[in-house]
Amino acid sequence: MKYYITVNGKEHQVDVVERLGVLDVTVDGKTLELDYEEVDNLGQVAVLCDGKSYGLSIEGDEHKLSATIAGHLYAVEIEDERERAAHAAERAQAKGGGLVKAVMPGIVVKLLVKEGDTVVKDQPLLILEAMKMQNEITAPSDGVVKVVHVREREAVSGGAKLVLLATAT
Amino acid sequence: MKYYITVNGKEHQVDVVERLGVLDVTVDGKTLELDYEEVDNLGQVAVLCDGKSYGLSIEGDEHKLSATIAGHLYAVEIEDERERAAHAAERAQAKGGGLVKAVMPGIVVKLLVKEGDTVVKDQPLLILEAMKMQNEITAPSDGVVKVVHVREREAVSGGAKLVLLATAT
Amino acid sequence: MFRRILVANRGEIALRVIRTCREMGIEPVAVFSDVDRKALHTRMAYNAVSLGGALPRESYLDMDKVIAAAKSTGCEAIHPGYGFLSENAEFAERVTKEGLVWIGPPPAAIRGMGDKITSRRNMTRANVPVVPGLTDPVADADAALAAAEKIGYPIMLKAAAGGGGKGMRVVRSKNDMASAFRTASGEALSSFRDGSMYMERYLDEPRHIEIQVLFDKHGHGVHFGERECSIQRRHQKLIEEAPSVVITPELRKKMGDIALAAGRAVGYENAGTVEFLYSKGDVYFLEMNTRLQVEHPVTEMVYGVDLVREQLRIAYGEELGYDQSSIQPRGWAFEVRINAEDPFNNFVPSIGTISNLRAPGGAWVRLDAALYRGMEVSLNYDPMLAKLIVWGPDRMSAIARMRRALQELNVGGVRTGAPAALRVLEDERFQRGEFDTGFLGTLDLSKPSEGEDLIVAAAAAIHRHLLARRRALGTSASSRGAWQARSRERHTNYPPHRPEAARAKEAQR
Amino acid sequence: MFRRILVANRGEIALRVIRTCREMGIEPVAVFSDVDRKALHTRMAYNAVSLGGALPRESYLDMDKVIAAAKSTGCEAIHPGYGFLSENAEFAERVTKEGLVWIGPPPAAIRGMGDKITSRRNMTRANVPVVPGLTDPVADADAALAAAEKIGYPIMLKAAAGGGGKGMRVVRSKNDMASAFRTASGEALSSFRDGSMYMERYLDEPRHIEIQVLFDKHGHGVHFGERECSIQRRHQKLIEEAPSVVITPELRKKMGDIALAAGRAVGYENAGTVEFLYSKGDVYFLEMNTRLQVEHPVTEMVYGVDLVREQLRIAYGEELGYDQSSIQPRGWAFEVRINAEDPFNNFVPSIGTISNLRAPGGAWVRLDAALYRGMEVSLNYDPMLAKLIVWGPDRMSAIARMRRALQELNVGGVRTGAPAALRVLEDERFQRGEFDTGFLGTLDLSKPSEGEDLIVAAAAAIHRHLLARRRALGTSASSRGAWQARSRERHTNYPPHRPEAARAKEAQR
Repeated sequence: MKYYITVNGKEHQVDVVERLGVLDVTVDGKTLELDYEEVDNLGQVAVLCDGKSYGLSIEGDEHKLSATIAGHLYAVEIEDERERAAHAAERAQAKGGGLVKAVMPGIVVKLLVKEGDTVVKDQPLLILEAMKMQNEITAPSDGVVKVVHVREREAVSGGAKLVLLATAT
Repeated sequence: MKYYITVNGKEHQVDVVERLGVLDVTVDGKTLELDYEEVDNLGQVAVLCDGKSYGLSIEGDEHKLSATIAGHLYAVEIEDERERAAHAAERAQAKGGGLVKAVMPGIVVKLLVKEGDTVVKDQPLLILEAMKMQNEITAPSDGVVKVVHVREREAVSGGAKLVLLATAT
Repeated sequence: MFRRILVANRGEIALRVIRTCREMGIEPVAVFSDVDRKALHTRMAYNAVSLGGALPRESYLDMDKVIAAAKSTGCEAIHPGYGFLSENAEFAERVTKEGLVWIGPPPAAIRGMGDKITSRRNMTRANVPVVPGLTDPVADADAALAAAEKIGYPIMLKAAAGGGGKGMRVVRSKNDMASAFRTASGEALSSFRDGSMYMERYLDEPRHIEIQVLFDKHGHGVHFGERECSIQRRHQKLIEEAPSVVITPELRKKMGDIALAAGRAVGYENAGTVEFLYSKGDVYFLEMNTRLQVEHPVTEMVYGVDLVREQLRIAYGEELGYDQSSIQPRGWAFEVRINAEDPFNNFVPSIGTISNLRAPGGAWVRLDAALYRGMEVSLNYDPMLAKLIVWGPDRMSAIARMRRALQELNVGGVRTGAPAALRVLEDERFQRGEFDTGFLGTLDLSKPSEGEDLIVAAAAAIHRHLLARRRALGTSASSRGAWQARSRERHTNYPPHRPEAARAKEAQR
Repeated sequence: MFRRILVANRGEIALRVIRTCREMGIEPVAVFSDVDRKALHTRMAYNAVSLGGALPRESYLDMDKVIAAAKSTGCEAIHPGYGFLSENAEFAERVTKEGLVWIGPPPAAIRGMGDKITSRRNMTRANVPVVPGLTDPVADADAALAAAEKIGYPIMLKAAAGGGGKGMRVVRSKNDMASAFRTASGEALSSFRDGSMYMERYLDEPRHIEIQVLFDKHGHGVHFGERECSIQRRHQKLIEEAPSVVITPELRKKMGDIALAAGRAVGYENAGTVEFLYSKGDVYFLEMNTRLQVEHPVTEMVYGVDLVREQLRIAYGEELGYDQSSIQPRGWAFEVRINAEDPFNNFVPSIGTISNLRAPGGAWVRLDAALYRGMEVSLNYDPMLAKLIVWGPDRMSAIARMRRALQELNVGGVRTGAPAALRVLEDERFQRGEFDTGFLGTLDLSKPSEGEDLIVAAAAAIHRHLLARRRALGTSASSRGAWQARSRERHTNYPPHRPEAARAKEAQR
């Protein structure tokens, strides 16, 4: 199986082939000699590779996870070929504008833009309060406000859609 | 449901009745006002009762478990009415003699008795080696060796039958 | 000594107080909101009383409920921890009026230091040096703009009634003032119901240094030297240490004397902390925190003193029983706050269920936490999950120990700021002691770690592969946890540790 | 300093050495048997090398494999921990011959202290006081009976090549000699391949007290005072402390001088421990352990010294750099060994899978362990799972802290001796310091704890009830974890913390 794995923003291609109960693992064309052992069913993994030992903690699901090695955190996204194709199509569609999502759960304290407004990059769109801190959510790029998905005083969950921007024309 | 619960050798009778999602619990005839909350699926339990808080750790199965409160260990055996009747019958059968079981896994280093031998209470029956310590296993009462279940150099698991004694006649 | 006390708090500080109570033979009674029914502080207390509610104002901030809990369980005193009602003079008064002992300073002392403006006035009167700025708060952005011209940029905006980094902003030019005032004042309004802001000059290369003091009820006061808390994100402390590299014995004595004078000026009793801004050799009074600080453990490690024990002794009326000359520091201590937050995404809060825990161990490593597997981390409460504290005979060995301990720690289920702390501790400027309160902002935390990317990529692929495989095969395959990529046995000269027979059997599964 | 070393051990001591290595910037390489592939010491090391096998002799005791592992990974030195090959002079010699550094005493010093008879001869020559008894071992029960008449009962039988309590018996009269000799000699034969027994007088009210020494390669030697290890079951230590209540400063100095003389008599280098029997004010040399002791942490806590760091520095050739006058104790420390054993059933071993773990936390609590959830505790290795260590400013506060820490500890899945340790710490005679090596045997551990029986009975019934209910309803009901017995809301004056709506909904489930 071929996977496209993005680690801290950098993409790697990994092939995993199971043969006689042993896994062949190739990362970016290089075969790794790797001993992968699950310690428990909670994400603790013991890995031996190339003269080093790694105690990994893996948290997440099959698409997105974080791996911690000795306190250092690696953010990982995983796609197989089918998912990669689907995501590429999505990305093409959204090109130029973009959907602004809530990076954390919170309450929309104030909306600073309305539909139809023209905004410039880094312009505040709304204020989101979380953990008693108020955070200005800013425009990722120049554009036009196409949809405002939230209202003032509305509680939103992490990842919720806030504002859809279209490319400025 | 009625349970017979032996805590550190002392038996208590406990009735548990579920009514409208609330449990009525009576111990030895006294109704306890008790808030029982499972913290995880690994045996951590938070109990509030009669003006005190208890952080319990429960390990074991439905018949035999240990409960730890603030470092103190309580050995518990649980029987419902059906099991109690069955066990009573077993105990009646074995009366007077008895089955000597391995209290721990180990290796039988030496047999000191053979079938037909008459033994007195505390007489060594065999030597069991575990964790590199040699332990003399002694007769729980006077009696006659009816069956020797093991051979020298045999590895036995914890709870394995070692010697069956019959009442001396 | 008290026979039974109420601990009017939750989380690690509740457990911290409970632990000292247990060691002193005092029966600690916990309180809990509905969401905290299973929390460790309820399970490790002698008794635990439900306050109902989920939000702080329905539970831990509800004075009536807390006092009722203390009285109904026969408590003699209330320890407030930090946060919640700990600096509430009205609550302290009510506790006393109900015939209970308040384990903290007298209400008048809390008020005297209660908001930054009152304390600034009191301190100016007591000849304690303060940061240049306004004594009176401003209510809107226009007034702020006008005042800023007099004080001079950069300006620090601070909520008049604030604390904990909420309602604070640095304003570097007048163009930023309106936006900064709006968000800071909004935070202050929502957190403290008071949107007025205090303005002062933002000093160059500022370092946050504070002095721990203790006053008994018999007129004795001592200080336990300084803590440095300059490593902050969003004006909240991340790493604290004791002592500080910039504090000489002479300056320590000077700051200690100022701190004791500050406390005496308001009739202080019990434990307190006087915060200073240090800039290029000069120190300025910032505020006094009239409670136990989050970072008190670094002082405990260096001075060998249990500050909660001292609080209880003082509140009970005991004399300190020692003087300043007997208080000597030994070695160096660090604390890292383990918050549920994403250090690679501007420290936004992270929520989830604690799915896995690996506590660091070994010598001179202390974990103050109330974490347990299965715990829900929500937005209801402060995101601080734990404090990791280490001691070492000198600063570099303490840094090395903290790095080792952070590497052992694993809190699965939420993101924590621990990787950011690790980056700080690895930085040579930090190791040399060259940093100020802006240090964390100068680190590029988004820069990926190096070297282990390929291992992570491979492990992630195998992880996904096994998940998919298990799903396909059902639970029967779930016990299969070991996978070996080919040729591993070539690493060593003796036979592979997995015999051929076992390997063949695996292939059949 | 070394760049990379091999840690030729497993369990908590391997992790202990790994931790210090990481703090010193040394790359620690672990070794592991097949059953230890997932052990924490392999995961926290820089590299980990398979030794194959499950039994000690197939893995950690196999000199060829251990040396090959060190050489194949580019290690410069080997730290043996305790047990396994740590006191094997032949191994130490081979390590040196292979061009590696042995982190321990020279082979000649190991041999000079290696068996009790040789060391006794050496010590008698050096005018070190020894316990009355035979210098030569006896081979059978008849010889033992004859010799006992000369020495006088009670007699202590000890394996000539022994250690760790194996092959030891107290014989109180000649009627018991044959049986005691048979089992003790059998143990010795199986453990050390030498069944010969050493006999000495068993002294009255004996206390086990030992002195920690360090010698560098430049002729300097110091001692770090005493540890008392009198709380033992089956001749194995359960609780250790430093300092000891019976040791005066004068006696400490005297014992320290004897210990240093003992070490010098065999040309000692690195860390070692000289064990004494204390009886009514007199002390007698017992043996010297030519390695790090299990209980070394209590010394570390009281003296603020990392003994493993000192071992590495000495082995690398560094000078100690300090002298006896700079070594001063501070406060009191205790260690409790957490063994997988059943204290209520004569401490027989307990095996199982670690299903749950709750590590104690807070100030001055140290856990040296290699435990993890999912770990299999088998009979292959020593039953010691962890060591819990606390420090306090005085003995009573350290006892209180240890009791608190033991109450927090939970090792689910196996039984441990912790409840027995708690009983000891609760005992007033122990608290007064009135105990000897027979103390644990005088406690009736089978006596049930009191007061909480009804709670346990009720909880057990509910536990079983819920298990049965879930089985009947299938997994859909498994998330139901809260049960309330009726009338609980009467406890407090404010509304019940579970609203009626939620309660009604529960009833429908």
